[in-house]
Amino acid sequence: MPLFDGRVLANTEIASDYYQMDFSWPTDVRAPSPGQFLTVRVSRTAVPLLRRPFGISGFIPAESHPADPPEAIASMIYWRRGPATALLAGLEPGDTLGVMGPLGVGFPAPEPFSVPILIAGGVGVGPILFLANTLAAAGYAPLLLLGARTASSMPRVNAHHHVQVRRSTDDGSLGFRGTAIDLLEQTIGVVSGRLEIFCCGPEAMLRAAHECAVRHGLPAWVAMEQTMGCGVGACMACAVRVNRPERYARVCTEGPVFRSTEIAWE
Amino acid sequence: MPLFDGRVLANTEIASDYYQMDFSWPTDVRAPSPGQFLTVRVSRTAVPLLRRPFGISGFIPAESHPADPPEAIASMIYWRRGPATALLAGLEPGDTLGVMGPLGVGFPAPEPFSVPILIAGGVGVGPILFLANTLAAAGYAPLLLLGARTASSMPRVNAHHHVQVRRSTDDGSLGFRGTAIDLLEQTIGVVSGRLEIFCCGPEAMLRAAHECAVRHGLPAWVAMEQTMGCGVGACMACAVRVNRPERYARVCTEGPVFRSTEIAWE
Amino acid sequence: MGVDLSVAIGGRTLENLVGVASGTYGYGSEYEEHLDLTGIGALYTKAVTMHPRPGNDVPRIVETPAGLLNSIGLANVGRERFVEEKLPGFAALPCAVIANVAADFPEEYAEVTAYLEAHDPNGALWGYEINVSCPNVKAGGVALGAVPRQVELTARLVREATDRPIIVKLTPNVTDIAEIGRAAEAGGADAVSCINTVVGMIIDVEARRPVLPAGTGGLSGPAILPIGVAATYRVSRAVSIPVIGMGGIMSAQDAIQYLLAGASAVQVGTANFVDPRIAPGIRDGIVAYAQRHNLASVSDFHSLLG
Amino acid sequence: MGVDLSVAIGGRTLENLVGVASGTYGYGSEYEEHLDLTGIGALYTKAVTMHPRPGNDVPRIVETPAGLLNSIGLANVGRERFVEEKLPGFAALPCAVIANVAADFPEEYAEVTAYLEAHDPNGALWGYEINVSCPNVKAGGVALGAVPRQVELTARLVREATDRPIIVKLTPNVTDIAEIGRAAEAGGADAVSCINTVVGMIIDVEARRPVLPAGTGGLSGPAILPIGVAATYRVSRAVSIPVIGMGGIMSAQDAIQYLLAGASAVQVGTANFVDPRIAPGIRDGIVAYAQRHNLASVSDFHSLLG
Ligand SMILES: Cc1cc2nc3c(=O)[nH]c(=O)nc-3n(C[C@H](O)[C@H](O)[C@H](O)COP(=O)(O)OP(=O)(O)OC[C@H]3O[C@@H](n4cnc5c(N)ncnc54)[C@H](O)[C@@H]3O)c2cc1C
Ligand SMILES: Cc1cc2nc3c(=O)[nH]c(=O)nc-3n(C[C@H](O)[C@H](O)[C@H](O)COP(=O)(O)OP(=O)(O)OC[C@H]3O[C@@H](n4cnc5c(N)ncnc54)[C@H](O)[C@@H]3O)c2cc1C
Ligand SMILES: Cc1cc2nc3c(=O)[nH]c(=O)nc-3n(C[C@H](O)[C@H](O)[C@H](O)COP(=O)(O)O)c2cc1C
Ligand SMILES: Cc1cc2nc3c(=O)[nH]c(=O)nc-3n(C[C@H](O)[C@H](O)[C@H](O)COP(=O)(O)O)c2cc1C
Ligand code: FES
Ligand code: FES
Repeated sequence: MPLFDGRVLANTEIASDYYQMDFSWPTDVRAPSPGQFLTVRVSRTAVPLLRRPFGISGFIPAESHPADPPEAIASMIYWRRGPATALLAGLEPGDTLGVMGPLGVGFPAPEPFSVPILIAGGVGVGPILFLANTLAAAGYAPLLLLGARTASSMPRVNAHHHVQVRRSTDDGSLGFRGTAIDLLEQTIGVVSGRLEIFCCGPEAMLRAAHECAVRHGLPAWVAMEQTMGCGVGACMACAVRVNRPERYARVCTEGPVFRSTEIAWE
Repeated sequence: MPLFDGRVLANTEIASDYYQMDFSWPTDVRAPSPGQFLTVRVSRTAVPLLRRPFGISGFIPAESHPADPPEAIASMIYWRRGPATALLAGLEPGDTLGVMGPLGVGFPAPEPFSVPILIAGGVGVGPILFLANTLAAAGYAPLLLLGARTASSMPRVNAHHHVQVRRSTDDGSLGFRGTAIDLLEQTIGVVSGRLEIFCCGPEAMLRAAHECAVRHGLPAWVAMEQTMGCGVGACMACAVRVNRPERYARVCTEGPVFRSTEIAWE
Repeated sequence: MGVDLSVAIGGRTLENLVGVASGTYGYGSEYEEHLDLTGIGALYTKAVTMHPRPGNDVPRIVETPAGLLNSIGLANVGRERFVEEKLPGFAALPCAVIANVAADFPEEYAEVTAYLEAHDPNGALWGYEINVSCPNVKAGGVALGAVPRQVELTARLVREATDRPIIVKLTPNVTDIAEIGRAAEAGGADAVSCINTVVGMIIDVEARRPVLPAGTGGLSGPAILPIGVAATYRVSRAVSIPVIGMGGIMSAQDAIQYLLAGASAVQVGTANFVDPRIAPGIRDGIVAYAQRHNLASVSDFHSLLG
Repeated sequence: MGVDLSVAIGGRTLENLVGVASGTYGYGSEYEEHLDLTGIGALYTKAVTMHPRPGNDVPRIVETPAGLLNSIGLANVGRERFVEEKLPGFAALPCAVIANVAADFPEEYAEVTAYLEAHDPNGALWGYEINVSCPNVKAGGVALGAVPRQVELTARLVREATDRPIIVKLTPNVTDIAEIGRAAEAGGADAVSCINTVVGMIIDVEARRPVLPAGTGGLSGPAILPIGVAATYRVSRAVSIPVIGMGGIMSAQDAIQYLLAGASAVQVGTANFVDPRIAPGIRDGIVAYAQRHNLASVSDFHSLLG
């Protein structure tokens, strides 16, 4: 039963116009894996009408924290950019969040003994953070590259202590000066081991990550975005061009995570 | 300039599903008179779309209370019945209320030395209360008849000490058992003097008040209601049938208050 | 950068392309009492008809999801009282006034127009908007505005009655609105405006009858924005006279959609009920956008859609 | 009081008049993974076409005020893979499955239908919904569904291909939808459904091009509720076969408006995206209303409009 009412537990601004929302997740709903998403019903009126998709940025199983009755805690990180996310930003602890999820196919596990390099920009930070923390807990030593325009738009995130975080800003006001992809190039140059790339962010970043991976002969996984209607594969709205005879795949069902070489980059 | 942003000062439930909202009223906006109304923009989204009209239930001029900078306080009493009034009920002190008003033609002053009998039912209580308090302050000794279905739906109102309040409930759970019109009939029988009737409430009550007035040869004034578009006479939406060659008058401009004999009761 | 928001129609110029739509701003005087009309480019009056019309039974409007359904029934004082009571006030208004004319058949449109011409020696009226799109008006069962020949004939007859600009207002309740636009152009219209309201119905499920006693009504407001933009786009590609777009405009962004779709001017209707000061703000928003995108005049908006 | 929400169409019966609309519920399996489909009367499948269609460029949908504009482009696997991949799953569904058929010309509709007939020996399909209202499909420049003769011909050819119920789905983008409904009836349709989406366009003012690469799209959702109710009312008065109403249904109240307007069944489309469990709740709401108003079956709803 993937439709449930979550209870907002916290809703905190973690960068300028970026928020993290923590909410309860019933024990009878399957635990999400990194890269999966959920859709949220933001309004009871017809405006905004559609549910909105968000990646999952963290998950604490019921066993890992005290609660009576037991429940898990899920999180998402969202950018306040339009009507739906403005409504989300107005929610307070105790408010109800209509959730459908977990949906879609998440990130695959990296090859054993490989070094996962995770790159996030913009709204991609949530899924990538969840992946980083999950991999760290599983014994990997992921590198997490976070890109932002400027220091104030760099989200404050809680990363597992085995995650090595590096930050880049376009204006150099925090960390590396340049894009996250510049940082990726630099990182690939200095890190040794079998590298595997995982990226979530704006499409231009995904494409650049893909091209970088191809240049270096590395496998890369990208989490795609597309406007969604149903979120479950029924409406064919969330198409993404792929290198297959059918020409399109559905982000909500075949994705959102794809091997970067599967995507027919424009 | 009749368009302004009021500041909500209080928003109190005064009977089951009835609320009184007090809000600031700028000093450069004309003071309202009883029977006039205002329209409120309840939402910034397209749902609900239209402004909603409400009668004014009270007004404290800036001179009569301390405020810095000086401002008046207006009130309205509303029934929480649909989307717009539900949103209003959710407002809190400090929130902004988009107001256009005062609009329309209010109640005329009763003849000197007459005894005004004021009857209100349902959402009519606001304008009638404002009239009662205004008349009392002007030296009249108005009788205020308040009708409700049952005790819990009888709004708690602050009437001037020169207002004589009598209450009726359909089920007799508070005051007189019967409708406000039954109470009116009874009152007309026992009160002496030159009576003048002022009524605001559901259309059936207005018609009954009119008929009662005709039976007793008394003048009566009724405040009509009609779904409104513009509120200022431009759209011709708020028509009410009148005994004139044009057949219709506009509630927002020629009314809302009409002499009861002007109305072409169906 | 200076932005020129003027638009030329039939040899005259509107200095500001943002107008307020017929039926939503009365005759100006209603709002004027409350508000300054400066900043409004043109006031399209409530429809004027041959004879006074009392209008339809009540209620005449009902809210729908993001929309407004109305059946006012062309309530108006008729051409004679229009000339006596309304016309004298127009000269004092700070905006162009365009008379919206409604009638039951082509000749009657021309007759009402001729009457207004004859009684407006000082030119208080900037021009005429010919409302062939009223759903109540039928030509052999089908709305007059849905029959190209009737629309062309109407435009032609009105053209004979006046030299001032004629704008034919199109209904969206047709299979091919572009064809109707072409008919108006062929008849001699100087511009077309679109869209009038979309036929709709809302039923009171407790009373078990339509909310509007007339049964159906005309849908306006944000709900129809995409319908109006599509119609404007289609008509703009079909005619070479200016197109005036409307339907659901609530913001400068909405108005800009119409301009990009090919409109040379816009009208704001239902939004006036929500905020009567909205039209000047929309004009300002269009100017700011034009500056940001380096568009000097309205024709620069049109090159964008190809 | 017992309430009978069944509806008879072409000699068969749907036990529950609330269905889920074509294109919004896939082939059932998508939602089924997540939800119990019990409580849904009929699943109208995504359109099936002669050949697979990849669909249009992205984005394919955009939200509008209280509405959804889509241009999916009939993305589907085509009749052959439909029969191989989708059909086998239908028998396990707890609801009737009605195949929505789309094509480019009348004969092709019949051909797709005949193919499905031939490959469904066990009767997994309850019947067919013939989507003559797809705006992409043209008959000499005008949408096929806008031409009465074409609609009648299509119904007639499909009628020859199957004995199962045929429902012809009407487009609202016409001058006179009642006329199209009569044409479908004349051609042998067992029912008509209305409405398909309304033509609309939304422009990205920053990018200065339509949001949907196809330019226009089809508007659905609450915004079109009054348009759908009006169309249903008109068609119901024009034909004597059952009418299936849809457009913007988000609640039992909305569905009841359609039934009062003359519909014998309803479909829920866009609302499924907002709440995939909504259809059974709507059915329950109709039952509660019928009990409250003493209506024993759907025909009792119809007497109310006169
Ligand atoms: C698989 C997936 C995962 C996502 N994860 C996140 C996340 O973790 N954090 C985050 O902030 N955002 C995420 N997004 C994007 C998020 O859905 C949009 O930011 C949100 O819908 C914006 O809604 P709005 O009303 O605030 O803004 P709007 O002004 O309505 O939209 C702004 C932009 O958001 C996108 N959008 C709008 N509606 C939809 C829709 N129904 N489906 C998809 N995109 C839409 C469009 O690109 C639009 O241009 C994700 C999107 C997808 C598809
Ligand atoms: C002159 C006048 C004075 C009024 N004074 C008061 C008052 O003092 N207190 C009070 O509670 N109510 C008053 N009303 C009624 C008030 O406007 C409605 O209760 C309110 O609009 C309901 O909105 P809603 O969205 O909550 O309910 P909805 O479900 O939208 O509407 C419920 C009913 O309210 C009426 N209504 C809806 N929209 C409008 C509109 N645009 N204009 C007028 N009526 C509408 C209709 O009859 C509708 O059936 C007055 C109405 C008028 C015309
Ligand atoms: C209450 C009301 C009355 C209207 N009266 C007229 C009219 O008399 N003549 C006319 O051509 N259009 C009339 N219209 C249509 C509007 O001018 C406009 O075409 C339509 O409302 C779409 O624009 P909008 O969505 O901005 O309101 C009326 C619209 C409304 C809402
Ligand atoms: C995303 C989407 C896809 C659709 N695909 C089809 C289709 O393939 N065939 C069809 O006949 N109608 C299709 N429709 C139209 C719906 O079946 C329905 O007629 C329309 O959406 C109006 O109903 P609604 O407002 O409840 O959504 C589609 C609608 C949407 C929103
Ligand atoms: S959102 Fe409907 S198929 Fe993906
Ligand atoms: S509400 Fe527009 S004329 Fe009264």
